[in-house]
Amino acid sequence: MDLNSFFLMRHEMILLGIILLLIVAEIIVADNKKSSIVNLALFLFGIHTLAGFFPLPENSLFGGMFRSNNLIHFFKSVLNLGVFILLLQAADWIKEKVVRNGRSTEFFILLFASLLGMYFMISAGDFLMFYIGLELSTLPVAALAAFEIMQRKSSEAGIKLILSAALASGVSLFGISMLYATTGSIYFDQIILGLTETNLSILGFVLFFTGLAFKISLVPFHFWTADVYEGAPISIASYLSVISKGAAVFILMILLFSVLKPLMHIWENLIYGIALATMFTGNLFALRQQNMKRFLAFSSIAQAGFILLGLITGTQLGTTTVVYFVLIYIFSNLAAFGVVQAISLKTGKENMSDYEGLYRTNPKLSLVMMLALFSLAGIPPVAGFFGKFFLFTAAASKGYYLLVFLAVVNVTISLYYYLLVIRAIFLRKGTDPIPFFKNKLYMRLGLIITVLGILILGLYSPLYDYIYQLSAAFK
Amino acid sequence: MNTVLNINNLFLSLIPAEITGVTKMVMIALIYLGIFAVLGLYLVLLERKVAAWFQLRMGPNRVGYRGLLQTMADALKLLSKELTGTVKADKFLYNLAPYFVIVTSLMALGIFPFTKNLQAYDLNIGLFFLIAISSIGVIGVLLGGWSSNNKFSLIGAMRSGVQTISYELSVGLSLLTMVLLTGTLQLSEIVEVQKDGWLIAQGHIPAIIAFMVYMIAGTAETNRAPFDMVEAESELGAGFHTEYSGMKFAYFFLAEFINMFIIAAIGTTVFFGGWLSPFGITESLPWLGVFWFLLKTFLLVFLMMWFRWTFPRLRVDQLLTLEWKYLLPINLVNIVIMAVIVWLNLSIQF
Amino acid sequence: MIPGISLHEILAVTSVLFFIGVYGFITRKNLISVLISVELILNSTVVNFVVINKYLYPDILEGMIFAIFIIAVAAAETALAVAIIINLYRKTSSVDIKETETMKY
Amino acid sequence: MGSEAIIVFFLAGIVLVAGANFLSKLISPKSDNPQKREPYESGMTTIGPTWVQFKVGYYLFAILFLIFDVEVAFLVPWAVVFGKIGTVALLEILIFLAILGLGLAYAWKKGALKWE
Amino acid sequence: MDILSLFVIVPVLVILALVFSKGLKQARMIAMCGGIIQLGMALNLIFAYIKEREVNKEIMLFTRDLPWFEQLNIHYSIGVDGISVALITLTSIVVLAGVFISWKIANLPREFFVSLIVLSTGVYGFFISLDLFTMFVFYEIAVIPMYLLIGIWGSGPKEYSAMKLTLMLMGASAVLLVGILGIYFNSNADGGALTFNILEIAKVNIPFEAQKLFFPMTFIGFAVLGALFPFHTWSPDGHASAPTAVSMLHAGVLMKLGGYGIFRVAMYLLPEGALEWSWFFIILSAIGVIYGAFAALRQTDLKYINAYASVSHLGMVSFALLMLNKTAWNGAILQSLSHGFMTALFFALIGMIYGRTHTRDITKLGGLLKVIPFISVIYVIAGLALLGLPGFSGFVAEMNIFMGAFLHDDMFYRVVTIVSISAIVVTAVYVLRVVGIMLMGPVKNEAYLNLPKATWYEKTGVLLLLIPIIGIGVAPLWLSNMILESLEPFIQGVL
Repeated sequence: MDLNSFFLMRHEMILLGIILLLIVAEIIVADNKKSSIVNLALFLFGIHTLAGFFPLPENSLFGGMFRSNNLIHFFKSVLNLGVFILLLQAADWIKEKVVRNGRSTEFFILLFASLLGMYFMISAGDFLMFYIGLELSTLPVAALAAFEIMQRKSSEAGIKLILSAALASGVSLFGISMLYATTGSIYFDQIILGLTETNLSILGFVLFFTGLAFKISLVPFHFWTADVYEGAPISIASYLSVISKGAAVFILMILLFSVLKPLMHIWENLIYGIALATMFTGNLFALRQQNMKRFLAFSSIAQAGFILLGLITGTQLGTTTVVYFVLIYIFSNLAAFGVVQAISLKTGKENMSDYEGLYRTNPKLSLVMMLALFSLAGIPPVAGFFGKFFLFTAAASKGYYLLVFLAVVNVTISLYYYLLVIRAIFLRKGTDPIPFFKNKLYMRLGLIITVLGILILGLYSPLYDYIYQLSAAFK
Repeated sequence: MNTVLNINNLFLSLIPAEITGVTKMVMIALIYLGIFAVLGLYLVLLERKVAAWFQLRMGPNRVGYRGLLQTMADALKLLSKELTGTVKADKFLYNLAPYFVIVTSLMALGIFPFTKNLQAYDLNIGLFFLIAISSIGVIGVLLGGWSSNNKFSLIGAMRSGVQTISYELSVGLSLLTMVLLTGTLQLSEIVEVQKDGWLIAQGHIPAIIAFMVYMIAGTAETNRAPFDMVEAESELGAGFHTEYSGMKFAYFFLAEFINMFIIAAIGTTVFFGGWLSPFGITESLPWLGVFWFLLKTFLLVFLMMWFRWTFPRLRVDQLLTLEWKYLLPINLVNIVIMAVIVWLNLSIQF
Repeated sequence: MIPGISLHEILAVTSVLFFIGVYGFITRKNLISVLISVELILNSTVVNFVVINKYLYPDILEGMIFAIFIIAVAAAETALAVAIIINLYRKTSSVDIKETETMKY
Repeated sequence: MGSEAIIVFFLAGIVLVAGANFLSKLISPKSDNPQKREPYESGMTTIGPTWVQFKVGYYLFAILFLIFDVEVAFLVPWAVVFGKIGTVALLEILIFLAILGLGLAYAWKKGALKWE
Repeated sequence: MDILSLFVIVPVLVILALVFSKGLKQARMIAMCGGIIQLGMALNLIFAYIKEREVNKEIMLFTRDLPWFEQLNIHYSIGVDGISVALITLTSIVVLAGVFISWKIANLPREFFVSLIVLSTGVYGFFISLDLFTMFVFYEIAVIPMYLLIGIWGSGPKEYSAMKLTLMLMGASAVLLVGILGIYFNSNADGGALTFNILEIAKVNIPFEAQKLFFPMTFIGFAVLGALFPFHTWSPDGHASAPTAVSMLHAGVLMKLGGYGIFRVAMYLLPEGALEWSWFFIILSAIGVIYGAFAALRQTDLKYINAYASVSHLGMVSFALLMLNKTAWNGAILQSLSHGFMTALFFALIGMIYGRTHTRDITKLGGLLKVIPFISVIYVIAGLALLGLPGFSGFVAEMNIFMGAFLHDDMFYRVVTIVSISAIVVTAVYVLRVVGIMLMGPVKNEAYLNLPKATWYEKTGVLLLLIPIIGIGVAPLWLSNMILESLEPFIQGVL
């Protein structure tokens, strides 16, 4: 451990420092001044986000357990940005609802701890670090899902999340133990050398895959998703669908493209099937949802299916498109959740029918929602279109035209239910529309950033090229 | 030493080679059962005697010479008592509970080095094993209390649970403090390290703190007064074993005393050099190690009895406060101090 | 390494344990039982790691270390799960799994 | 004697309990009446169910224990090899214990250690 | 600033101006100014094009190429030939007319004009794109505002129609996307780099197998927008529910995207695939022509009549395109233009009639010629143009189409051509039927006697559309020449 390696873990170190600082703050700050901690946390995390963008050397630590390169740094910064937006959107909720219960700091501590877990997960150089990261990123979220202790739904969400997470990680570990048995190591570098296609290694891979499939909520490991999203506080649903999923996709991609490359034509087929199942299930179930959170849950399941189209390639193009899509997806979904949160905070309404006539009372929010949904659906000129198009390009580059076709059919299906929301907001007048309200500064800031992201990310192409250069690490 | 080996060889020569292993095992099991029974019975007697001594009484003095056979008689009495139990109890768990307490204490007892090489099994993670196995006993208590379907039992069992697990932390941490000095978990090696001075002397101040914490926590872990909220005769009837009678009660009773012995024995092994004689005076006679070991252990046992008849019972909140707000932080700091001492090589070697 | 017991036998046991866990997870009606089933799964993997390490690759203790971490994480998981179950119990006075079905489809 | 000693002691314990139970069954008297089978409650008839809801404090301490006990489990290997590693181990454990201590302080502040 | 990018930039500026406008008056003034500027730009483009064409013999003029996503070789690449110029002009005229027709829009006027102009941006962008990706982007931009336009300002079962329209068109783009990606990943068949650029792909000999696979996808993808027979069902419902200006823009312009796309992408880039599949799509188109005409005959709702007429006429466009010869193609382009103007005019008139009588059912209307003479006269003129009376644009277009179609000496082609021509008769029947029932005869409803006369803005809008119809009909040659010149590269490439 010298200074250099300390820098290599800059993201982790700073975030850990923030967490500890917040715990200290929680201990020493008097109860009636707790709301200042919200500002403190936002401030600290904002600095952390900015600091994350500075370039770092590429290297590995702890004998290869922790490794880092520019793509990983970039992705951590992306996650930071996402969390920062999320915090901005959550700040009002925390100030109005949580501080009173005296648990505002815990929200930040748990959230940051989970983020820390994701850092470790995506920086993992061996399965141990990966596993610890995975769990560290899941467990605090389960606590957060059960955060509204006075509501039964919240507890249910928490228990569902943690039990399914535990099952998935258990199954995944069993798979890892098989991979360990075949290759004799848990280090990625060693595993690449030793991995061959044997029955044991294939079984191990498939079992291992479930763990991440759970986190990305791929079919058939998606059962928890909708319930947890519905029961959990909106910020957490948003966190699960955006940050958590993004990080899991990223590490899955790294693993598939580097460590598990020898098993490529096993996982190609696996992902092909799962991608189809996920897209269709997510979309078809989303059709009938009335609750906005559940709606977005199934929509995010479907989006995960689309992401797999980029994963199936195993090429640099695939890496780029996946990272690019996830980046866009973060902004789009955060915008959608942000609007849901703003409305829920002010009125407590979460159903699609409550949104009827929203445009006439709250045009700005409605437009944000429209942009977000169009971005999710993949309608130009907003960013989502570009993300999806490139994913399809990636899949087509390997000749999966049928898959691309079915995926685009799914885009059409998804457009249907996104339009249902648009219909409620714009087309309907509504018997009891949500009255006009003004958002507070943080929420507005959070929404503005997402809207800027949605509008700019797609059209601004140097970003794509930048990611492409970074992706050279995982060809 | 040689004597022990010779005895061993003598046994081995008496029996056919092909059944050596099994026979040996049975022999050992029998020996330990014997030790177990004798220890259990006479620790009870010792307790009563000590109590009497503190209270300026005679104590048991009718059965046998100065009451030496008193506990034998008690045991017989318990054996011949009717086994009652409520219909509402969860029968399976109710009957299972005694097994837990007895088996764990027997297993813990099994790995002590009474003297050099006189040890049933020299486990390389001995200390760890001891900490682990001693915490299983609480499951028996919990099961017994819960399955009895009796409010007193339930409250007693819950108290026992919270108390045992709390103090287990301190036991573990204070022993780990000493592991820093020894660098091994194997009991025999821990003792060997102390050839240069018992650990309580080697580690001077932190070791003394660790020992004090250990004794307090150990006493609490065995649910003995002043930490006997579990039984708390005056408030809970008899606590978790209210519904147990006859032999079934005796198991809990027995296990409690054996556990006391085990705690003392661990203390002896880790802090006071196990079988080693003070200043190496009897090093030429290894088998005297048994004597030294037992002497030290019984001194510690006496210490624990002394506690019992000196301190008043704590309330639950006091008990938990003591552990979580005093012992645990002290322990955490202590372990760091000890680490610094080891790092700076400040430990005292004779 | 235990003489007389081969790797395959132990792995068979852990596999059985694993599937008992999965089966329990699916069929049990009590949240605590479900939690215990999960612990079974985790424990089977712990044994797997230790045994594979010991039998196949005894030189480097990767599997052992992994096992320790699994235990630690499992403990955290259990602590959290129990906490949430208690909270749920306060609402519903039951730890039955069907109490968690207010949200469906 | 190898590791089978553990099994031997385990079996011995079982034999002891089972044997004594058996012996006791043989020689103990048997009589029955309904009162005898009631749970003991200082001579009163029991009121209400016995398996009642508990103070959450017990679970709180159980969870605290779980966390700290696992930390102890991590300290064990560290303590064993501390002498051989030295400075780095000291630094790392300082960080480890600092975080652990912070956790304890947090629990303290939050009133988790208070028995009401 | 280059002359073509302005067609994207100006609408965007207009949208920005609209966002900050307040009330109906400001909004429609801004929209009108924007429309007039665009019309000016379009006319300017025609003259500039003709001037440039004399000296420059490139396939595309005014080209501009900016790298966008360099990694995937995606460029913002624009340029026009005679066909695009004509269609751009069509668009600008219809948009301006649409603004006039929507002069009194009451409900959320600002949003209405914004959506309308977003739509027109997509159309302009589509016509000027030379890059498949850019083209696809603009295509989708053009499709989506339809949902809001129909859903918010429409009438009847508007939510259903809007949803159906949007989903069918998006479904079509699903097929199209696969086709485009297929073309893209085969564009390195000659060893070059992968590219989306149409001109460069045209030089590549895409393998026959790929052409065979991707031609139908690309074709169907565009043809759905062009209301190809089995995929036309969105169009009558959509048109019927849409507000007037949207129907105009949609039938007049947006549906032309389909024909244009078929021509520029499917046939130009995949000629062998086109040859292979032409028989199949010719049959579909011919059915569409006949079916549309007969369906129009059966309807009593004015908008449905017109919508089915569109199906029939656009069927003729794709029919002509598939005939694969110069004359037929020329006719197809002319038909696109003429149908664009005519159908926009029709919808405008229907909108006016509906706005006055509040019904579109021809059986309830009658004798309108007496009460609203201006509108009725224009309706008659438009009807005559639609049935292909010489002197109007429809005649020129259909003449060219059937001439070209009959040039084939293959039996199959002749048979389908004859069958399709019979649709002209049916067209005459349904046009005259409407005129007879609705305009002639006694006034059926007392209330209709007091119908207001056409206002100045309505007249302006109608005349804007009428002038080109007559213009093309009377002097088709300059337009034909412009188109025929531009057809040269296609003829070289495809035939």
